[in-house]
Formats: sequence, structure tokens, C-alpha cells
Amino acid sequence: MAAMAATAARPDRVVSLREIVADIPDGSHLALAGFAITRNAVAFAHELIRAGTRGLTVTQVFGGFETDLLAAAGAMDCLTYASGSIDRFGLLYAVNRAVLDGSLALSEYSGLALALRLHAGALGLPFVTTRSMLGSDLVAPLVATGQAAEIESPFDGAPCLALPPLHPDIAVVHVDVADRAGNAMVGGPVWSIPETARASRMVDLVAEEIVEVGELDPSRITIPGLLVHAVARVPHGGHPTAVYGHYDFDAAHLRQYAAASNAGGDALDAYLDRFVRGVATFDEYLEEVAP
Amino acid sequence: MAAMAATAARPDRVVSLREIVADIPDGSHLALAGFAITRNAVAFAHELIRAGTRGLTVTQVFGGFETDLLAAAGAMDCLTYASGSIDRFGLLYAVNRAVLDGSLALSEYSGLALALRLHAGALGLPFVTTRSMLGSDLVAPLVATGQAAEIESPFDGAPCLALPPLHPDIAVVHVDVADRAGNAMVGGPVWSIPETARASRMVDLVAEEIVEVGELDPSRITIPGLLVHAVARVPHGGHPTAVYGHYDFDAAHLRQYAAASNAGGDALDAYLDRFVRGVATFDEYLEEVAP
Amino acid sequence: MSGEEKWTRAEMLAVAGSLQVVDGDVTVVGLGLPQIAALLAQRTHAPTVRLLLEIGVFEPVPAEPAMGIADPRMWKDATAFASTLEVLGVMVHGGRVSLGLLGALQVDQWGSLNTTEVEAPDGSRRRFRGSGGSNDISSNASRTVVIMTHQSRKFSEALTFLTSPGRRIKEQTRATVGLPSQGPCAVVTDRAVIALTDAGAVLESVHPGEQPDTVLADTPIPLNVPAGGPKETPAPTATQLALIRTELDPNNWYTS
Amino acid sequence: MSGEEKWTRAEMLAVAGSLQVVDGDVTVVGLGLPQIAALLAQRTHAPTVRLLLEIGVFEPVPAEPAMGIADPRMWKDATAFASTLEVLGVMVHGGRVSLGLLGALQVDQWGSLNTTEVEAPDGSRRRFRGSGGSNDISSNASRTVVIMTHQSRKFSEALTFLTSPGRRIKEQTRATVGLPSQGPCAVVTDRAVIALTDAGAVLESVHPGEQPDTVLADTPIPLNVPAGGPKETPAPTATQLALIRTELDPNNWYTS
Repeated sequence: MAAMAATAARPDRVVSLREIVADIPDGSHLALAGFAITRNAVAFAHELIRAGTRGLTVTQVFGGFETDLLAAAGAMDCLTYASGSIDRFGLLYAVNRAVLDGSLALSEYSGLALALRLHAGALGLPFVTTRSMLGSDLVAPLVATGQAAEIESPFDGAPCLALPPLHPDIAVVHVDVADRAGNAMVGGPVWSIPETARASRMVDLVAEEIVEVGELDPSRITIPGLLVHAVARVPHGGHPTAVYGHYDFDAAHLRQYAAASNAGGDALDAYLDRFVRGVATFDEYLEEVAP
Repeated sequence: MAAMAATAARPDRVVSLREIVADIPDGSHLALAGFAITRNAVAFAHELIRAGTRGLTVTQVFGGFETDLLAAAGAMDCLTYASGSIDRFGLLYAVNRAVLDGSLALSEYSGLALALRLHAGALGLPFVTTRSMLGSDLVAPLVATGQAAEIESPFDGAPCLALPPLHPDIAVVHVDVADRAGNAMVGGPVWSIPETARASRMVDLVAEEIVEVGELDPSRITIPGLLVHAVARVPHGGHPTAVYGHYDFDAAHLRQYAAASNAGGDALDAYLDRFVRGVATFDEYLEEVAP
Repeated sequence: MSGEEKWTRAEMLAVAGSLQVVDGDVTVVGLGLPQIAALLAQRTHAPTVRLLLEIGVFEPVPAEPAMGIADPRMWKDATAFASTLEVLGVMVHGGRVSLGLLGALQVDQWGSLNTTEVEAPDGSRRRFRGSGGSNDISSNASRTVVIMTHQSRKFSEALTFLTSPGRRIKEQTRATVGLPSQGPCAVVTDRAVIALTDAGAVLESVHPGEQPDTVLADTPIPLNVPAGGPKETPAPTATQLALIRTELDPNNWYTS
Repeated sequence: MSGEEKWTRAEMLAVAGSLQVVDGDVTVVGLGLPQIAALLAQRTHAPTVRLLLEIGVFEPVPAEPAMGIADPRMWKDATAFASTLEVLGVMVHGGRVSLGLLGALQVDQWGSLNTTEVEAPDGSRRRFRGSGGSNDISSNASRTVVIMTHQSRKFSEALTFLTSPGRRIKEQTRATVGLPSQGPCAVVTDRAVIALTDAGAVLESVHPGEQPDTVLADTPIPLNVPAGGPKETPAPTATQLALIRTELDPNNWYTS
């Protein structure tokens, strides 16, 4: 039995975006982690749409551009969220249209309540309790579908809402930088990214940049590599949304998308044909938007 | 009504350690955040002992040197913890002796269970649930005193343990660096520091270093200043415990203390007289230990 | 333009909204006009207001106009970047937020809000943003203020969807439902300030140039009028208007 | 010294403990000999073992001896610094830990542990560390291994205090109690390896130089012996001993 030096055998989790998408079967329960117009996994959403993946359930605390894109492409059957918009550029028009025409089943929460369900999933808690949502119309449909229960505290009898843990199959998060073992850093506010990744059975990352293990400050790790299945490098992969410290959102492109999504039909199809289905890679898309 | 420039009016929360201690009445419920031989608020514990503060209830997930010091001085009536030691240097001899002679009432948890009670306090949750501690002898005394309840999940009927939120009066945390508004950074692992601070009604900090607002990376803040009541600068204030990135533990001094604490009686009194009660300030103590 | 054509309705709304902020408030700010109202307060009478954004931002001091709370311009000079659990959990649900500033599609006489879905007279439905942190803030903040434009269809005794709870919820008190705080204390519109009390809604003031009777007619919820009639809301000052026009919203994204 | 005086009992214990680690295990390590066993495995047959410390450390690769898990030497080359909620919560309670390595004062035939308090024959009590993460790890990790010195008083059918649950808890199954995993799978001492199964404890192997009968006599819990008797535990290799003596514990803090 040979002794080894005190240096770590670290796994290499770097793959291509195409490999990440190939591992996602139709009907998967995806957890997304963008927020409106910031840090959306757009390169991933494009690749998923090109792969023709269908029947997805998506959980995302705050929906955004990526969410609407998947709805526009008809990739989603179910959505669980607390809200969605593309900030001042508009609403999630494709999502809202699909909800109203019945092609997308929606479960709605408050922001904290859904973050707590993911948090309970992350920690393996039997269930979590909150006062949020009590009295609101959000409660009844959740209780009816086993997603919430009105109970009393065993300590003081106070009414509270119990929520079961949530365990999506695969979380996909766009990060600033990851090392080759998947230890990843997110700069700026992190909204529900930590618990979205930790609640999921598998975590895939898209990173602006990939470095060697040991180059990142261990105190700045947002997602430990131990939880990560694979990481793909796609610089500018959040376009047209902003990635803090890397690039701003592309206002002109967001306006163009919002108009197409609001119009729907041929206008939205034309957008998808030109920018998503009509290109082979995200690099081609980036050339198309900023030639 | 005059317009102001877009620069913040930030509060100044810097005070002396003596002022922090003066604001802590006898009988307060303190939350401490050291861990065995690392990052203990030793300067604070010294000042508290010199002030003669008595009848304290202390909550601390992992007890350490600071906890034993308060027990040695007879400052504590009640302790809630999950464990305690001074690592390989020994046990919390003064704590254990006080528990056995009945002068210190002890509530015991698992590490996660107590961290979850503080976490529930931090988030204002009605209660929190876990599978930890089920079946163990830790449960019965907690149930008997209203600190836990055996319940079933309203979703699948699984047995689980409910724990009420915990709200100490004042948390005292030794941090690496804080800005003048109390935004504070802890390097290295943070164990239960985040929820210990957030659960408490008031947070006081002892910092190795204090800088101007704006000098710290907002992504590296462990405790937001908005939660902080006061911060005092005491370089080397964790001695003889380690503060990661600043100084190592003092093995010789820890051995000296462990021997005195294990012996108790006159030996322990002599330690306290020489190093705590017999000096006027922590600087004098530092000169006494490393003249 | 209204008020002798010296300001827009949206400017008046931002100013009246800002006056609800008390210096020292710990305030969570929703998307849109609440942002402008909070920043206006921060730059005028409430320099120590502590802003929080549910995206996980502590105490930002934005200097440039932003397209929403997900626009990094809105996070400028923050003291801490954190998570939603930290803002909606520790700060809001933990009872540490004194004021929430929220938008709404529809409001009832108790300040319950709908930000989810509305129904047109022809029965067709339109969907909006959903709750996000709105429900959490209405449920847990010490007080909340609703900031919205004043149209008759936005006031209703029977909300299409009750997203966020008011001072009473379908005849129940907040305490009965299990909510900790008093809840909404005012609806500020571009025509009036409506105070919300446990005895019902009160037309506290109408903005300069507005007639109380016309406002009442366009507010189809039970609305009390104080003896002596409503006051007149203070007119925007030149300083407030200059701030809005040159710094807070120079592109008229919110206040046109 | 035992085993032809070539190694100490504590060295044998560290080696036998290390053999319980399977390459690829995600392992939470308790204070003391479990540290040495885990590091020995990491430096020999299990180079991809992923260590976790309840203080909030991911995947450290310590190069120097440490005085416990709160000694920063034990955190060397960690990939992430995090919190107790992250290690005992997300990793352990979340079901992501395959192996816990724990110390104990007292163990029963199902692997339930006492790390809280013991009673001397004269009725006097002595208190120790308490649970820390031990209960959480025993309750939730896929499997746990107890590492302790072998003294008759440390084995008992009736623990003074049941700190951490074993495969059965006071005649109840783990499933009945509500625990998710199988629980403890072995007790490794400085004299033997005792396998823990749902049918009871089995004297799997005795260390070189130990007599099965003597070991059985010093293990006052129901203990099955396999047909053909226990095996002999593999003796420490020169490599293992050299590592312990020169790198992992050169000061004999744990293995004297």
C-alpha cells in the first residue's frame, strides 16, 4: 500500500454544454436560478430548445427571460414559481399566455415560501413552516394539491403554513467562475441560487470562466463542487441578461424579445428561428446579436 | 427640502468593549459563537467577568474556552449547547463540574438541532422540524421543558421532531474585520456564527480590525451591519484561541488553563486572579501572557 | 400634467409615496414606482432609510436610474450582498422591516393586494407578475404602503385574486389568520392618499388640483371622509422634481 | 506495544479504522482518532475520499497534525469554507454523507453511542463532550463507524445516556423511530473489528496478537462469532506506520 502526498485527488467535472443538455431527459424536473433580467442560463436554455427537450417541469423562485424562452419554445408543461418578469421590459408573456390557454400548469407561491421549500429540500427537513401566504388566495390551490397544509404550532397553537421539501431533478445555474471540480462563485446578490442548487438531486453549472482547483477563495464559494455534477464554460452565456461584474443586460435585445413574446405567434417563432433554432451554437447567436 | 447626493448616511457603531459590557444586564440571555479553541470572544468574556455580570443564560452551539471561562467565574446559571471541549487540550471542566454540582442548568441538543433552533429564530419561523435526535435520550428533557415536540408530518405522517425558534437577547461574535457601520467579515469556516447572530435581538461584535464603510467586499459580509448594535476593536481579542488568518491558538496557555480548570478550586481561582480579575484591560492580559 | 401643469401625475405619485418613508425606516422596495419613491426619500427627508431588495441587497445607494430590482444599477454601494432567505426571511419574516413599499394591480378597502391576475369586463383574464416578495412583505412588515396609479378598476371590494393580505382578510383579522403585524397603512395614488385603519379606509388627502368628490367617485371601495374633508397633499417641491427629472428618472421610465 | 511489539494499539486502531473508508466516500470526521483514520485512508487506499468537518469545512487535505477539528491545520486546502448548517444540514441531514467516523465513551450492541456522561461503579458521574454533530451523523449518514479503545466498561447493553442512535434504539427499529439510514455498521477498537448488523453485533476480526476468547470476555454485549471464528485483522503495513509516525501524528497526540 503506497502512501500519497498530502495533495488532493480532485475530480474534473468540466464538460461541454451539449453534454449537459444530452443528460436531461424529456419530462425532467429542472430548477432554474436566473432572476428577471439578471444571470439567466440563456446559453443552456438555447441548447435545450435546440435539443428538442420537452415536457419539462420547471421550478424557479423568480422567473425571467430564460423561463419565458422555454415557454415560448413549448418545452415546459409545469411551472412552479413565486413571480416572473423581465423587469421594466415586460412580463413573461409566453408563460402567461400558456397558463391562460391551459398548456402550462402553474403552481404559485410567495418568494419566501418557495425559497423555504427549496431550503427544506436542501437540508432534508421533514417540512418547513411559515406565516407567509396565510389568508391569501395562494394557499387553497397548494393545499388541494398536497403542496401545503394549514397546521398549528405544537408550542403555542399559532396557525401556520407547513410546506413540504422540494427536490428538483437537476438545477442549472449560471455562475461567474468555477474551478474544474465545480466549486463555483457567484458575485453580487445570490437571491435563491444557494437553496435552488442544494435542493436538487443534481447540479449543472454554466460558467463564464473555469480555473484550476485552488485558485478560488474557499470563503467565496457559493456552490461547493461536491454537489456539482458537471460544469461547462460559456463566456457571455447569460446574454441578453446581465451577469454582475461581467456584463450588463442588452436593453435593445430584451426590448426586441419582449415585443416578440408579447405578440406571440409568428413574431415569436421568427425570434426563435433566428436567434435559437437557426444557430448551431451560442457563439453563433452572439455573432448574430452583435456581429 | 434640500436634495442630497447619492452617498449614504451610514451610522457609526464603533464603541469600546467596556461600553458593550455595560449594556448587558445581569440575567441576560447571551449567545456566544466561538468553537472549542477557535474564534472565542475571550476579550469580551474577560471584561464581562471583571464587570461582575451574573446570572447569565448562555446559548452556544459548540462550547469552548470562553464558555468554560464564564462557568469558572460563576457568571452563568443556564447553558444551552450541543457540545463543548477545548479540543485535544481537554473538556469544559468548569462547565461539567457546575452541571454535576447543580449550579448550572444545562439544555443539550445535537449540533444541527440547536443550529436549526437559532436558524428558525433568525428567519422568524413558527417552528422547525428535523429527524435528528429522534430516539435519543436528548429528546425527553427537551420535550418536558417545552423545547421540543414529537409530531408527525402533515404530508406523509412520518415522525419528526419540532423545535421552537430561539431568540437570545444579545449575540457576541469575534470577527476578523468590521466596518464602522458593523458590516463584518469572518474568514474560514463559520460554523453556527451566521444564525447565532441573526437569531439574537441584538448583536455586538469584537473585531480584530475596523475599517471605513465601503472598504469591505459586500459579497464577503458574514453579518450585515443592519443587524449590529455595536462593534469594539480588540486586536488579538481571541487569545488564547485561534483566529483564522490572524493568529494561531496558544497551546501552552490552553494547557495551563486546562490544568487549572480541571483542578478547579484554588488553582482555577489563581488563574482567574492572575489573568482576568487581576488585570484592568485585555492589553494588560496580553502583556501578562507574552511579556 | 396636473397641479397647474408643473408636474406629471406620476411625479406627484412618487413624491407623495416618498413622504410615507420615515427617516430610519428599514424598507423593502418593490419593482417600479416604489423604487423611485424610496430613492427620493433617501435623497431628501429620510437620508438614513435602509433599503433592502428581495434579490439579496442590503442598503444600496443607487446613483443611476435602474430598470428594476434585477438591474445591477439598483445595487450600487450596497453594504452586503446576500440571499432572498436573508432579505425576505431574516429581515422581513423575522420582523425586522418597518416599511414595505409595494405596487399593485388591484387593492381592496383593507389594503389586500392583487398582483397576480385581473379579469376584464368581458371575462377575459390577464396575468401579471405574481407575488414575488409582495405577499411576504404584506404579511410580515410592520407597515406597508401601496403605490399605484388611480383608476376606478383598480379598487375593488372583491379582488380577482388576493395575493397579499391587508388589515383584514375576507372579514378575518390578521391576528385570527396568524399574521404578526398591522399590515398596510396607506394607499398612495397619483390623485390621493388613502389611509388604511382598522376602522376602514379614509381619504386622507387629495393631490393639488383634485376634487374630493371626483376622487371618491373613482374609488369604488368603502371610503370614509374625515370631518372637514380631506386635506390637500403637499405639492412637490422644486428640489423633489429636479431630483426625479435629472437623477432618479431622467429617461421617464417610471414618471412620464 | 502489541503485534510483536511493532506497533502501538492506537496505531493498530487508526489503521483498522482507516480500512473502513471506501474510496469515494463522503465522510464526516469526528474529533480525535477518527481524524487520523480518515487522513490515513486519504493518504493510502482512498485518495478520493471527500472529508467534511462539522465546523464548516469541505474537502480539506491536512498536511500537518491538528489538535482537533477546530484547529485551522485541519482545514488546509479546503475547497470551500461554509457553515454547520451546510455540513450537518445540507450534507448530513440532506442524506449526502456515505460515512461518518465517530468516537464514543460507550457503545451498545446496536451501535448506539454515549458521548455525554458516564457513571462510575461508585455512582459518581463524569461528563464529556456531548453530541456535537455525533447524533446528527449517527441519525442520518448512510453508515457510521465507531472508533474507540477497547475496554470492558465501554461496552454496555444499557447506555448511561443514549446520545446517538444505533441500528436499533431501545428495541425499536430506526424506521419506526423515523430515521432514514441503516446507521452504524462497525465498531473498530484497538483489539478487534465488530460488525454491526440487523441481526446483532458480530466479532468480525481480532487484531494480530489478540485472542478471540479474551476479546469476547472484555466485550460485555451480546456478540456473535462467525462459524469458524473471527478473522485476523490485516496488520499495519510499513507504509501506514511510517505515515502515522512521520506525518499524521508525529507528536503522538492520538496514537501513543
